[in-house]
Amino acid sequence: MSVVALLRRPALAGQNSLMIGLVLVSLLALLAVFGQWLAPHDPDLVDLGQRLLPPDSSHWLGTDHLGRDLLSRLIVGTQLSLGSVMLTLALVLLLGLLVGGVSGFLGGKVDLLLMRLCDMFMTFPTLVLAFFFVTLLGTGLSNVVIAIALSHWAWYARMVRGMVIAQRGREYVLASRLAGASRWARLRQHVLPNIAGPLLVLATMDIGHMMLHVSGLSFLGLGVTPPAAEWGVMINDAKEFIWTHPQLLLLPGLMIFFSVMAFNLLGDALRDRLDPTREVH
Amino acid sequence: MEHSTLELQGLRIEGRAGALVEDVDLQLRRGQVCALVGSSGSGKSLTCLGSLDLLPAGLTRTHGQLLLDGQALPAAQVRGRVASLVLQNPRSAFNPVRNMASHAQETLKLRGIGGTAARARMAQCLEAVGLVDRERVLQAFAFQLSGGMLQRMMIALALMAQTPFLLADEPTSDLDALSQARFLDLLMELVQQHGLGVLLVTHDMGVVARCADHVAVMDAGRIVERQTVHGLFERPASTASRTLLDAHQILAGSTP
Amino acid sequence: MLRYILLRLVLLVPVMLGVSLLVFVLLHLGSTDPALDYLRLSHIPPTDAAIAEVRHALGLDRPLYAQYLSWLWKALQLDFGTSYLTGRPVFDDLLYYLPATLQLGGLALACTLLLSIPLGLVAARWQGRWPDHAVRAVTFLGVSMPNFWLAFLLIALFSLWLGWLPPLGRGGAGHLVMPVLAIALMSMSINARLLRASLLEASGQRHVTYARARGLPARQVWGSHVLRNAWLPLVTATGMHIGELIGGALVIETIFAWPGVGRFAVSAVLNRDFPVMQCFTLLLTGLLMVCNLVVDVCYAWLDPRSRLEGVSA
Amino acid sequence: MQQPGNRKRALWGLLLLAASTFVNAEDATQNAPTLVYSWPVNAGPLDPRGYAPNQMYAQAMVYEPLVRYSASGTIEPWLATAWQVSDDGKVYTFTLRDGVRFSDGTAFDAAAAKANLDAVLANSQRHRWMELVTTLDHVEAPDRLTLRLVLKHPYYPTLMELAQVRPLRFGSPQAKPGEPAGTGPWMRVDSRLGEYDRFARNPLYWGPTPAYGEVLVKVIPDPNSRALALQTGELQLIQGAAGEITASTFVRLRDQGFATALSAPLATRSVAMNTGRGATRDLAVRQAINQAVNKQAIIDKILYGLEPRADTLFAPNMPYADLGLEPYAYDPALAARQLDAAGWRLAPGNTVRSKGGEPLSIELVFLGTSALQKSLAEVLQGELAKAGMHIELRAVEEGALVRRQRDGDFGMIFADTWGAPYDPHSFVSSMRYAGHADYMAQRGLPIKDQLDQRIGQVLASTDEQQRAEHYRFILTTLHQQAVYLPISYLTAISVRRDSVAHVQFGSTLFDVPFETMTPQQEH
Repeated sequence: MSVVALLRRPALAGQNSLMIGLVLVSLLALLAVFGQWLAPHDPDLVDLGQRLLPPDSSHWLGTDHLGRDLLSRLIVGTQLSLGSVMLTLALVLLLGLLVGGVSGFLGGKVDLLLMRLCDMFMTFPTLVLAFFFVTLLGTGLSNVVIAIALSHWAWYARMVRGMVIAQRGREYVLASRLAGASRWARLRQHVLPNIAGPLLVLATMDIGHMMLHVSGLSFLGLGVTPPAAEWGVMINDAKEFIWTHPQLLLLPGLMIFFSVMAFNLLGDALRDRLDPTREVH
Repeated sequence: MEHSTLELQGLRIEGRAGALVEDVDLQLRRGQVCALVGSSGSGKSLTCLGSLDLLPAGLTRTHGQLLLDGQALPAAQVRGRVASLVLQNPRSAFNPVRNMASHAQETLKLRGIGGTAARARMAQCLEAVGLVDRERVLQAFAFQLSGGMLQRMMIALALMAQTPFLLADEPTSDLDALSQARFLDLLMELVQQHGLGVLLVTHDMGVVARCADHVAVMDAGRIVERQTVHGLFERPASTASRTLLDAHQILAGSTP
Repeated sequence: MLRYILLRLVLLVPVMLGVSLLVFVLLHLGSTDPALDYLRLSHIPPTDAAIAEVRHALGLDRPLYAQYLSWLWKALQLDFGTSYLTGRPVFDDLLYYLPATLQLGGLALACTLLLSIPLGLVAARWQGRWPDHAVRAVTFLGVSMPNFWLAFLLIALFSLWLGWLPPLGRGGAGHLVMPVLAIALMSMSINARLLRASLLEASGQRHVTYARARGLPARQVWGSHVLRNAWLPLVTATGMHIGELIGGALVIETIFAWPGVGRFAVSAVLNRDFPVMQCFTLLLTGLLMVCNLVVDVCYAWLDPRSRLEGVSA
Repeated sequence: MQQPGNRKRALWGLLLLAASTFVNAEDATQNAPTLVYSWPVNAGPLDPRGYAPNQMYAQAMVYEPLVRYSASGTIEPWLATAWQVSDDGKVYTFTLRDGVRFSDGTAFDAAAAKANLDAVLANSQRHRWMELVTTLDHVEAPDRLTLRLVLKHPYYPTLMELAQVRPLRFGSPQAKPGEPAGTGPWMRVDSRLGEYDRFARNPLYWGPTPAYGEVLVKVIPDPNSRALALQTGELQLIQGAAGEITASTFVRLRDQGFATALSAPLATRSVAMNTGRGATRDLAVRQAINQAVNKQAIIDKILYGLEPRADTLFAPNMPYADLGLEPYAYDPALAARQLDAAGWRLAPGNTVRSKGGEPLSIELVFLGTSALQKSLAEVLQGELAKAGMHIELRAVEEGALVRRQRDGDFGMIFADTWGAPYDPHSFVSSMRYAGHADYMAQRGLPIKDQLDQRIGQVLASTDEQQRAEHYRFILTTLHQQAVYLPISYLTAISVRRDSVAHVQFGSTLFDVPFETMTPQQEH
């Protein structure tokens, strides 16, 4: 399939969703990297006099239950929230692809054992796993990342395995086997691009899912060590003010919403660019 | 031999980056093989699929008309009733989760044939294309049959549909030499005995030399030359045909 | 196929054994001592003497391997010991609480599928147009909204403001609506997106083009060719959602005062009730492995390749 | 058997049953109405001497003490109508109330009382945390209504410890297992694990008959849900000091017009500082901390003014605690001067003071699962940062908090006092033993041994005046050494619908006097 056809081929998700996705992701990346300097106030400055203020001239989004500027905490929070989720996603995708790929591709005994390993990890609810880690290593975001990753990678492994089996029947894989390509090369060249689609969707949707896990675990006090700002912890702290000051919970929730949207739009557009099965002979 | 000609007039296919195929006319006659040749990317496959309006999302057929003996027909009525299709890599053309029998029943049901008549028809068609081990093939799934057998299964489906015309999109490029030869013998036999009108899309001039009656050469979305097969091999007019023939001479050197 | 199922069921035992050992080690490696939690809940000051007495009463002063072996020996006879906190037999309490969670989890799974499949279909069918964007917005909202927030919104709307539904507790059908919705939203959103992606991928396959080439009507092409292939990733995803729904139940049961095993496990985790945690993770492992087996069997039944190619999943 | 006609109906019934499992019908046909209250967990087996999982509020409803601890802090007669203490303070003789019976009909007399106390002595390993159990030598029942307690040595808090919810209360010796019977106004009639406990009036109760026929205690773990349940009428009363609802929710309900009440101070919310480790070894640092924190801002903003500011370890209304100690006023400038004087200089350019290379950095340990402690910790960090002190926050869950309190693994740690009726005597007595935050916090004090000795003397002193003198020395020393940063005095909160009247607070943190409450029309 000539390169020309690849480029000219229509972006099924539409050109603009790729643009929006790219713009949002780069905005988030900007916030993550330059957060400290962009924040109008010191995110950790406690000032009980300024507690729970509605948005006004100096605090554009108002202040939280300890008088800290919400806008600054959201901006600085990007680094920890997105950073931890990206780390978790990377860990999860790596493990998932590795175990799922090998298990789906080799089949037989290896597949059986690896899948049982998956079952073991899938059964541990994130909460229980996180609690074990905390008692072993203490609190802090790194342990939460490990805990979430350990209980999520099994998802990806099973997904990848299912798709690898589905792809294995595809003719070009067999054709390349005839051509003597090593198994690993075959796995990398032919099978992986084709499972990019659903995997990208799962990964981008999981961004919101995992961030909320951080929030869920912070009610155990496991999240980031205070007073650092992180969206999940902010949501958990705002739990108490749901009725009186809903914006404390709404704003971090919106940030997660935009992150999921950004990466999902990007994921969709990438999938359509990458997806060879839609090529025209 | 009620229907004799299937014409395609003024086919034009546009993608987001402009026209990919422009005002292509083709004429198929029963009992004859018309070859459509060109380098890869010249739009020959697009023309084949576009004529039956089977383009993937994002590509649109802006112009183009199908005429059966001069009478205009919408593509939807041509598909499966007037013309059948044979695709390049047969394995991915069959639904991986349904066996051959279900594909056949589907096609026959469209023609209103069911029950024992359908089974008899299936047996007859599979015999015709040389798939002797009938029961095994019908129960088998795509990943359990070889490329050659699947290709012939496609022909069998075309026979079951009793379509007078057949569009073959590079049917032999993925087959080994032996199954390629056997496939072309079968094709020629159907053309001579059943008067099948075939459009054969290929870049292999050897296949053209062996089967085609007349040839249309495409380059960059346009038909640049129309000749009988002998005319083309002796006096190639356009540069595209000359390059195709030179490449062929080096490889095989066969002439019609 | 039967041989394969039996093999999987036999494999259940070593995995559960592995899990029980892993949990035991992780629990006892942990820095704090269940005796402390017992004393805390009993409002007794944790003096050395008091701790020693409680550790002896709970059998924690025996060497680790002895504790594990005695637990294992009794576990084989379905006697999972008594809870450190309540002194009640662990297995009976877990079985008492389990139906409430299974009811919640089961309905949440049904709700997830019932909502996500139509949404996924609509999004794929009118891809790029407004229904697709609407579904996409709903699913993004679903993924970025914490379940406890959704729970409180639902309570505020349906019981506080409208008064239609009871705010908490277990009872009639009215008690089920809000908790099930609160648990199912996250999984439903992910499932809808997954279905849309696999539908789009399936509809782009070459065999769909060939089916249309054979003149099959659009409804039949969509039904027997596109959908049949799109189900596969969904079946795998359902297996995953089961684990996730039970996780979601942990939080929702606390909010809706639902007497389920989730809440029981959370309090056990917080108060280091080792026997309950040990038995709960074992029970959960068994439950999820059986679910995964059912999912794999469905997968093999739906996809002949994994069945016939001798690929024992 | 089944007529064909209604087989379909039976099937339909089954379907409905399957869909809604079972409906726990609320049997409100009782003539006297039911009071609906809530508690995070079930009441437990209600063993008179049992600890976890027995819940104290339930034990206080069913079992009664010899003498009761009144709200004003005095001891009033209850199951014992009168008592005499021997001159040497070692023999307590009680005259028991006549005609009292357990709810299972057996009479309450000296023999039954002796059986209960002997059971406590028999299991003294578990009950020895209560000082009286280790000092009680034996119990005599000379006649039907006379009970004599003989101690090994004088122990002045004997009556207060007899008043506590457990273990020194009385259950029927003939009670069948699983059917607890006490002399109290209530008895438990029904319980569903994880859902509710139902208490009905004890028909044989010797005292005034409660106005309510039943008390239904629903199991509701989440504070937010509990508030919602009150708003929607699923509950009629929220009362207690165990964080039933958050301070902000209490204020919101009060503003919405619900009848609310705050109790007198019951315990002290405080932070213990480790005098044996890190920068808090230095008295100047501890005093500076007491002066650098704006407690009033915390009270007004975080605690919504529900808990009065605490300047001393025990609230003045606690026995022997009204000493007029001079509080550490909020004066950050003074704190800064004191730190400079003590050598904790703030080098130009950086924000944390240091002395001889050691930065003024203290680890504050708090309970991660408590939103209130998290807020308090973050405020303390902010306030002390202004005074040049770096506070490292460490969130832990409950088990780890207790372990760190035991091991002294903290710079500063949240450690509330135990509250009435344990304060001050049981709390002060526990300061002598390893295994408490207080022992660990005070360990670094040069006069710690002298303190422990004085605590021993105060418990053994029989003379009121001498006892007051010992307490004055102990509390004044702890105050001057600034071992604690007291923040506020814990109070119990009460929020009720209009359908409940005459709501009073219990005399301890743990009991709720349902028997004094009366139903009224909800207008």
